[in-house]
Amino acid sequence: MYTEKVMDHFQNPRNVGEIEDADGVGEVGNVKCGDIMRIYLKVEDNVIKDIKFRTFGCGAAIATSSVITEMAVDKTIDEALELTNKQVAEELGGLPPVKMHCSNLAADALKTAIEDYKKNNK
Amino acid sequence: MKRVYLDHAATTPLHPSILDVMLPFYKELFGNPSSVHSFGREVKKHVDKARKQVAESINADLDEEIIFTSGGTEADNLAILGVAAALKEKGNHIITSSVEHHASLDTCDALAKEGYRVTRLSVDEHGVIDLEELKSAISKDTILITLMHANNEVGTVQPIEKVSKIAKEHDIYLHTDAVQSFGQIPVDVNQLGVDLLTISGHKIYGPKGIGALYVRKGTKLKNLAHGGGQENKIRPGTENVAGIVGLGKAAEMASNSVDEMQEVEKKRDRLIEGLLKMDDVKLNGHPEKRLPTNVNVSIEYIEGEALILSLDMEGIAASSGSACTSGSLDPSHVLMHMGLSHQTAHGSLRLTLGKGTTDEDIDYVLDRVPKIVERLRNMSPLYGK
Amino acid sequence: MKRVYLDHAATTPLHPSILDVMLPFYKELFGNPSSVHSFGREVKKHVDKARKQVAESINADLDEEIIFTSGGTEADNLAILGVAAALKEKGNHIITSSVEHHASLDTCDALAKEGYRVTRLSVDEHGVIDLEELKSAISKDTILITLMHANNEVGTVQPIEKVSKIAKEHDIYLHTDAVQSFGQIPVDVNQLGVDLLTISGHKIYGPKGIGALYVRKGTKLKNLAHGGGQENKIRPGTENVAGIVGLGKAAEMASNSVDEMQEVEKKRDRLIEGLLKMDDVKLNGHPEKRLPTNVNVSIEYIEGEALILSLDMEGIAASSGSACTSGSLDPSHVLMHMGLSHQTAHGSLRLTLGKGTTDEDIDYVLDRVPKIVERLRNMSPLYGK
Ligand SMILES: Cc1ncc(COP(=O)(O)O)c(C=O)c1O
Ligand SMILES: Cc1ncc(COP(=O)(O)O)c(C=O)c1O
Ligand code: FES
Ligand code: FES
Repeated sequence: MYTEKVMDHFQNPRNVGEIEDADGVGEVGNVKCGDIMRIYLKVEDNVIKDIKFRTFGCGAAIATSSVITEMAVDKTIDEALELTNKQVAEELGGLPPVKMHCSNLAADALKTAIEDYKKNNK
Repeated sequence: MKRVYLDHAATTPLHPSILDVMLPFYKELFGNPSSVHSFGREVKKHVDKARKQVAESINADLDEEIIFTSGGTEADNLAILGVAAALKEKGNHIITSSVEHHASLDTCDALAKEGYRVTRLSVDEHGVIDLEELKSAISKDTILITLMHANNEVGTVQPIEKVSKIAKEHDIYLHTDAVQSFGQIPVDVNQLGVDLLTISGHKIYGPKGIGALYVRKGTKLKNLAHGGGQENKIRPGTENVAGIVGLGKAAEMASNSVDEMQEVEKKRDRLIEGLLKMDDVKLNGHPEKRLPTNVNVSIEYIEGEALILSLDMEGIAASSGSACTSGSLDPSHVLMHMGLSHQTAHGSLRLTLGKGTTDEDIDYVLDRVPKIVERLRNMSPLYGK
Repeated sequence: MKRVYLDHAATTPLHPSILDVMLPFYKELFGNPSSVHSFGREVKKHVDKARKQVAESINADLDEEIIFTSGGTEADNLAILGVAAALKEKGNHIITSSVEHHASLDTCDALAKEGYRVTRLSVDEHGVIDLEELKSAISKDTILITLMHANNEVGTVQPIEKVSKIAKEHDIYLHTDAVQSFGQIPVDVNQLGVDLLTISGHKIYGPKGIGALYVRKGTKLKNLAHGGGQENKIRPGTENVAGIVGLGKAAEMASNSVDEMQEVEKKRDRLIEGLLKMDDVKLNGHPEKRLPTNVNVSIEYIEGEALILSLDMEGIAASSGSACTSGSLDPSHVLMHMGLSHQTAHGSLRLTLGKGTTDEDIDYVLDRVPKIVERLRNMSPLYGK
């Protein structure tokens, strides 16, 4: 069902947790299956220095959350905004078709967090 | 790694003594039971014997009341579509419940699309239907009540005997899906008072791909498939002989295993007790009227599939009513109709015990589940706020 | 007593290496392929592999074009009823032949009762349809041509490729029942140009109770049964895993056995030659366009069931198109439609060879049949007049 990489990120998720004094926080809920993903950012000089997540969701939801934190860290805000759901799925070696909506969640959560950061720093 | 299989409601391991009775039919006894010659006639005898075994196991009056099918799903389809087609002159109303297995649920939906009127009885918080609601649903058009004996997700047992009394008063056929109950609690077609009853091989330590529909003599039922004269022309096709023989033996063993189930029930109770020690965990289904093998709990703040996968990595096979496990968008219709919130239904965990489940298995699960739950909760944005 | 099985068209013995691949699924690999945990996932892989084996064996483009069913009968029903239901807005005319297997014949009859128009093409004395008759039967309402690849009684092979060209010109779906041909002559869905094709496990040294329908991608087909999401929602129900795995292997072996069949054909020819040495015996079916395993002769002045029973007492398993063997009132519809008289059809004998048939078997049969025939003829009031 899931690739080895999905299972690895599911079992050993990277960057789980919260950042107390986060510069941006984004939460998205998947109305479809009721899952929730929250991402915390620490930004310095427009670069994502630290990123953490919490997710209520399936294996794919947790794995996509985990992998997007790896993909986003050390990227500039603009680079991070360019990350797509498709890239997230590809990074994991693919997701089962029925799970594609879970990967939507990860990129959306990151975007929401970045938008929150931008708003806070206007 | 230790492996603990606690998903017996999904399927059971084949009992070795059932495999033993099947093997000759994969070897020397390969004839087609419809053949006139001795290769066929020998095999026919064993098909007849299996029919008798199944009939006796559910206390049917006549062997010919047993129709072998390719499984529980086909038997449910045959019962519901077959009665609907046979009685379409009489009426077009069918009563079922909102917590049926998909084999019945979707079949009733298909009939609804064809213009039949389908009433789906609601259930209470424990998953039990309301007899008064049933009574008031009955109309002169009602031709069939189809109601599962025990639920596959939460193990809740429905009051079939009482439903039967009501059905008889109104001269309405009653079908029950006994796929989950058979072999766990008494299943006796006369005591239950049903006209049609479904069983499936692979839920009673028999083979997959074989099941049977009990059809009380005189019950009007139209065949769905056409072809040879097998199964009284109700269900044509060369018989799955090994499967049938396996089902015969499995049914015999199932009807003798109700005692054994008391032992399983003790382990189940210990498992439930242990799980309920965790915070924010509650039991789904009926506290007493439930199958002796069924544990179903909702664990707040976490999602079922993540839990199942984590358990799997510890060697524990379990199941969940989470939408994510099924690939559908909504969590279990059973849990939702019992009034659980979307989120609580998402966090459901079903552990179903079997005859081979040991006390060590229970200990192992009770050791691992809390650790996994803690890990997942720590990852959850819903927890600890 | 020597036992000679010459009824391979009724069913074949399971090949031991097929049983070997099935056994693990009756033992440790017992999981439900729909389960998320590893017990289920492991098994799922093998179901997928079997699907690939079947797809490759008939040269299907995609694995997902294979739908597993409970046998050839169900696959025929699914093809015919499924297309009829899916295309009922488009038209209500179906073309078939008068010599189909009951699985197709009776299914078309059922549709005729429901108001579909069914054309049953006649056949010539050898059992072959007439392409001109086919062409003129086609109308703008025609939605399906269903025509068996090779006949189960007389082994006659139909010109499916030519039928396909005609079907394509008119944009009509073509289904063929390849239950008998598969494993004996090349069966390639692309070469044959069919949209749907039926196979059955137990005719190709695989298990009983499993079959498959090939459904070309894009073909509109309605499911007949309702329930879980198995087999792409076209055929729900927990998979008969051992059967599926066995069918996968059997299909693989079948597609590789066309060479082996040349050896069988030689034995068949010797058997035919020997039988025709008797007086008043004639070959039924086509002299060349016939399956390499099929012998079907009419033996005047005697009745088939008496012959079958007598052969059985000598250890020889055979079959007949006599009305008496089937318990119906008319002899084989196939033989009758080929123009045989009632009486000649009654005296038909079908001997179908298999991979295991030896030259000694043929010698034995050629020694016994004439003696039995003589004995029965001496009893017959029709003989010697
Ligand atoms: C209550 C119930 N009915 C029907 C079925 C379907 O039976 P089968 O898997 O044999 O098709 C199942 C199991 O899947 C079940 O639990
Ligand atoms: C031509 C043909 N079609 C269909 C079938 C039915 O297949 P099954 O016996 O698997 O139901 C048979 C054999 O009985 C057959 O010979
Ligand atoms: S979170 Fe529900 S399917 Fe992934
Ligand atoms: S002679 Fe007895 S059934 Fe035909």
